[in-house]
Amino acid sequence: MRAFEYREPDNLEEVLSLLHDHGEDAKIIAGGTALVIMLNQRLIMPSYLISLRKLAGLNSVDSADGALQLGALVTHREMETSPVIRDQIPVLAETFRQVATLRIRNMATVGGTLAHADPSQDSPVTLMALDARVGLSSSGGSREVPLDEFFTDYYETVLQPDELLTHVQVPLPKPHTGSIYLKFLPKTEDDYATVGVAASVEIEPSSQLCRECRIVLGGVAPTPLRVKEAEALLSGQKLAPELLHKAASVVQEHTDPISDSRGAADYKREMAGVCVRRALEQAWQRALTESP
Amino acid sequence: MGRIEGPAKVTGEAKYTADVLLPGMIWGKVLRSPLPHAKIVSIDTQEAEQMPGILAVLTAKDLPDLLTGRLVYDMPVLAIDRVRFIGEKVAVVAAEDPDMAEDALASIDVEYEEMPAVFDAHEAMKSEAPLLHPDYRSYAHAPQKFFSDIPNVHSHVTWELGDIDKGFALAKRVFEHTFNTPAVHQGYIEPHASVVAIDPDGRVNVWISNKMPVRARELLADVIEIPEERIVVHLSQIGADFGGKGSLMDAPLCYHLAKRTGRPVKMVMTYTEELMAGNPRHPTSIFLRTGVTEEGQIVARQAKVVFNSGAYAAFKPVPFVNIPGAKDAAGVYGTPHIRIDAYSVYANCVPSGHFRAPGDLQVNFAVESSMDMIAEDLGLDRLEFRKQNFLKDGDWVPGGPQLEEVRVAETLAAAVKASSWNQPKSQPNRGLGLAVSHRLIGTGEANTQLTLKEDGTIQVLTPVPEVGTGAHTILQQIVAETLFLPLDQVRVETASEIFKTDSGSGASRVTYVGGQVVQQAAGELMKLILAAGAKGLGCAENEVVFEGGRVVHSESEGSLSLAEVAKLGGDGKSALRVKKSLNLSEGPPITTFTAQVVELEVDPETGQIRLLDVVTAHDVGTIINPLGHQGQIEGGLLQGVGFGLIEELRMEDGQVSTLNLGDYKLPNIRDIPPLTTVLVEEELGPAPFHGKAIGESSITPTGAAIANAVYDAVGVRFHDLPITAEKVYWALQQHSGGEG
Amino acid sequence: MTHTIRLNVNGKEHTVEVPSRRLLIDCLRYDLGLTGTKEGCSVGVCGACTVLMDGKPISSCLALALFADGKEIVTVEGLAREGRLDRVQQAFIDYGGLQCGICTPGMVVTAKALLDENPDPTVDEIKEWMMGNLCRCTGYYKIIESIQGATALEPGGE
Amino acid sequence: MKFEQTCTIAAGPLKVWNFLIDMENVSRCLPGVESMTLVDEDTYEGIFKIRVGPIALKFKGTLRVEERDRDNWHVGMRVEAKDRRLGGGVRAYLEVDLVEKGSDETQLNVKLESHVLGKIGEFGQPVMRKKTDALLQEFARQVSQELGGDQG
Repeated sequence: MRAFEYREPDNLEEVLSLLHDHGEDAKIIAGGTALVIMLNQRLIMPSYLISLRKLAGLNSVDSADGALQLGALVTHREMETSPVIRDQIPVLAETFRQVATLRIRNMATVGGTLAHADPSQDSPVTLMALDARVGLSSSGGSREVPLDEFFTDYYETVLQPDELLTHVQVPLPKPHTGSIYLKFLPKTEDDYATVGVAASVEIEPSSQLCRECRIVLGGVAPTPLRVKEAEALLSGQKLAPELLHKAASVVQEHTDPISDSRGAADYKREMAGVCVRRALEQAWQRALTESP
Repeated sequence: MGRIEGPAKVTGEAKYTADVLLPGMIWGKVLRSPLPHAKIVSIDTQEAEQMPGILAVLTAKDLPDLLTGRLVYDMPVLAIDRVRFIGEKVAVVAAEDPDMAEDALASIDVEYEEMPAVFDAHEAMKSEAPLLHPDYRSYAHAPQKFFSDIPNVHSHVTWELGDIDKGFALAKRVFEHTFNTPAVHQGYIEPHASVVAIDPDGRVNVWISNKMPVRARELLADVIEIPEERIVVHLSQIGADFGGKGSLMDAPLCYHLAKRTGRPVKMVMTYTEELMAGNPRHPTSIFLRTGVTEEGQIVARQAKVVFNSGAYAAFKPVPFVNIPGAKDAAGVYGTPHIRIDAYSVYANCVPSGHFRAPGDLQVNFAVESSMDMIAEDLGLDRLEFRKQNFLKDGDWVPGGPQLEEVRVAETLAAAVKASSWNQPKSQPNRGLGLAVSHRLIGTGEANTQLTLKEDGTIQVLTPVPEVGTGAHTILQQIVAETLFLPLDQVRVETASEIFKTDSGSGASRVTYVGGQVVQQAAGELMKLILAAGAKGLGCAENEVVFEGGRVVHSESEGSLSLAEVAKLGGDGKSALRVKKSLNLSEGPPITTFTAQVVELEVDPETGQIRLLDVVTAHDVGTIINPLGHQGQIEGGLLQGVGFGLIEELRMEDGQVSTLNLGDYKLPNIRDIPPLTTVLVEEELGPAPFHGKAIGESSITPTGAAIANAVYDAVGVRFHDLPITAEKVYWALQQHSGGEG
Repeated sequence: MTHTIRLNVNGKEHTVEVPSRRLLIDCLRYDLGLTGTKEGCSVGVCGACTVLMDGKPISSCLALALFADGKEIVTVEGLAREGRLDRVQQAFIDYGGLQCGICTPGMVVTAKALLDENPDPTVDEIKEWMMGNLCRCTGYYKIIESIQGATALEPGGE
Repeated sequence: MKFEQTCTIAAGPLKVWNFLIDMENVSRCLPGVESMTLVDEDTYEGIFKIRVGPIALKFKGTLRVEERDRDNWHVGMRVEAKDRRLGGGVRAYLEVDLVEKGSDETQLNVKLESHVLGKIGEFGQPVMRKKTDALLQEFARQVSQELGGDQG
């Protein structure tokens, strides 16, 4: 890789002022699993690398007023194994457990995955389906952005060059809500998803009608893809095969996949439909069996 | 029983080529062509030469005007005037560390003039196709006997039995099928590495991930113009071969950089370089024409097998510079009239090389798929149709001997018995498929030197490096068994210097040829030991026996330990030593059969295939090392599964798009199918102690067995590998007229 | 642009001067001469470069050497103690869990971490934990047998 | 990689033609073009920037007009550019054809065959393909907008 200046501040202020001073010439590194590859392949050649590894305070999972607050430096493995998460938002632990391999999960961080914005990642899909918000800070101040407004294009987000993603807010699911992340792996178990679907369904227990739902897909568009049109179809409806088929075809219309080693665009589009059907069905079942 | 080098490998002490560290060692990195076919107009290295830590920058003009290759010399060390594939080496840099070398590469300026390129072998054979090697016939070692007038065909080999026209005349039905298989990488985890250090006296020391060090020395001598005696190839562990580690790769460049800089030079390919410019299995198309009688007897088989050689034939080791597996295009079926034509064709892609059972997999996929198709068409049971046509004792196989001890029926029966073949079909979208293959044991030359050491141990010197197959453990076992000694009294060590020529490891050769040579040498060494012992005990040779590791004089009960015998030495106190060479050009009349049954399930909504059960049955002789033997079966099988379902070196206009192991997927521990192995043992193998070969058996029929099982499950027939979920999905869409 | 880092490798303290761009794997192999750790794919997929950082398996090809500053690293060279093989190492030999051996350092290091955390793993637990370690020789069957076999052996080393 | 874009422009072919043979206009309509300077009658030198997330590509190279067939409303230009920092480049041939739909309506057909070389080609071909496609769409959109309003 190309030579660079390495900085390792132990406080947020310093990180932000470094970002402020160097902006485009600087890159943030946390777990490094994605960035080091790009550095090594010389696809990016920053003059400054700002490491968060000595930074305290961004690596805890806290439960407060109806939401989980995830520090940007919490690792995937911690997300997978955290008792709080397993207890309060199991689908989140399930999702992180499916990311890559143990070694990667030991290194990769929550903030890193979101900032990297690779559309075939798993966790951003589930986080978006859970209505997560991200906290961004710069020396100028802080702001919160809903995750479904965060991603803008392949590997691109609303993050400004001087901004740092500090934490993620995930509201606890409402009662009678079932959620699932379905990762379609037609080749090998350690592959990126050909299609990933996170579905979250809240039902009206007495009538068993869908009160509200979220449908988000990975790997089929430049960003994680939330399909509100399909969500709208389901609200107020009862689980039925025709309904799921309808939702699936609406989803397919919204996909815009690329052809790669994980499948040609047209195949991914087809699979998006199948996976959405399966995910919704399983989420719905979970909602029915889920005791508040 | 564990392998001898086990402890070194689990502790990290085992040294592979990339682990060689020498004082003052520097690093080489190459600049590769971004174009599939182009003239090199100019190369500007000035800026690179000025950069910090850069010690040398070389292009073709700095090197002797020579070509190299495993047999035919058709590949330049650095591109001369012209590049023929994306990834061809154009310039090389030596620097204090690899990062500095990389820094310099980007600032080398190469001006190219693009030329028309051809990527598909069949396109390359057309008259209008651009010629990659107009001077092919003038290349050193180009086999005249196999020249062809077809454009870009550098080798055309024909195998014939009987009279093909007569055969088709006898046929009631004639079937034609075409199949295709892609390029696949060997997938060894150790990328190619080379290190060269030149001694003050000019002796050239070479470390190289190459399974044929003696041959490597010979080839290197030619291309760097240094006599063989001045080159020492130091053997290191090899991080797996699977056929792909037989070339010089970057060793000549390391030499030239070492010569230029006066420093030891190391070059290690990145895995991206491996996938872009290694030597993958040949993309192959197989055309079969089969003549069958009314009774379902196969009387004629014509095959046209086209191998895409890529830009150079340099990675093919066999004399006809083609792919041996093509000769199995009649499969395991006694066919009186056969004509097989194999064409190896230049095209502007990564050069292809050998990969475990080269050609066998491709051809077996075609043959065994067609057997099912023909059986169905004739309304015959696919199992019975096979049985009816199986090879029998006394049958000839193309390019092979007249067979003895044919045990194909027993082998298939064993596989079927261990599977759920005869049970009623369990569920929809589930299916069973089977395939059968055979492999003749490889021939070649093997060498060894056995010495009785003063500590009473036997030193076995071999020029064959351990590529992971357990070869050294096998040699140790054979010598110990022959001399009635405990294993720990036999030490296997590697040395290439003392041997002039050797075929090294490959073609399932080691146990057969290598085993025989050490066994014979051990026998002769025993004679010397007894003679020396008798002399020491003051009696005649016929009065001594070898008992409990000692030379014993039967009458006087007087005896000598091996250590004592060693100290006495032979005539003139010379050490007791036997150096032996064995060169087998003719294979034995015994082949080895493999039969596999695959049960799988297809998800009709996604096309995804799940392997439910795999049975692999093997026709084996005496098994010398059960643990190693089973390891060969299991490893080969999973490679076969990869070939059938997953693996493909994807290329677009000659550009490989699967350029790291994140995109070129290898099966992992969660992808393995439930496996049952059946060994059909009989002590009649041609190798020492009636052993047979196993290394290239289990990989071969898997692809066909999977294809046949998919057909059985969902009624769609695949002519191309791999059978990915995507292909199955679309096939099902068409099949069911779209309502998925 | 060099930095001085202090790291503990296999129980031994090291102070190394490294350029900021040095990868941990290169630091271990070339600065410290610990070539037991292998480099395969260089993108964190194959697992040949696996080492333990503070007890957790990581890809040393994806970590800057600077990441190891103040950390405890265990490499394959650190598993055996006083010439006595760790049970995982012994089992890989006894059960044929290795052939060419290039993936073996990463395999045994990863398996060691598994048994440290879960002394009696099921086959599925073994598969999930070991998925990131590729082996092209064995087909993995004997690797699973080796790890199961290891659980029956005395915890070695310590 | 091959790409095709078609759009209809509310202007006669001659007007579109005159617009397109002026590279000033072409470079203005092509997003990412940083500079385009005339070297000789048919050759231009320019700098062209494109971003894929964190990866910024800066191509320096030439555009040569190789076909200018007024009778058949056909222009063909060859682009050769390098990114020396990353080590790689692009080679492309861009063909523009006009089809008269009416006195002031013209169909614009844009064909591109491009090869992404070296480092850049090794990384994410699929994403590059997508980006290039979007680029071409934008080009067609800009052209039709500048010439009498966007008609998609």
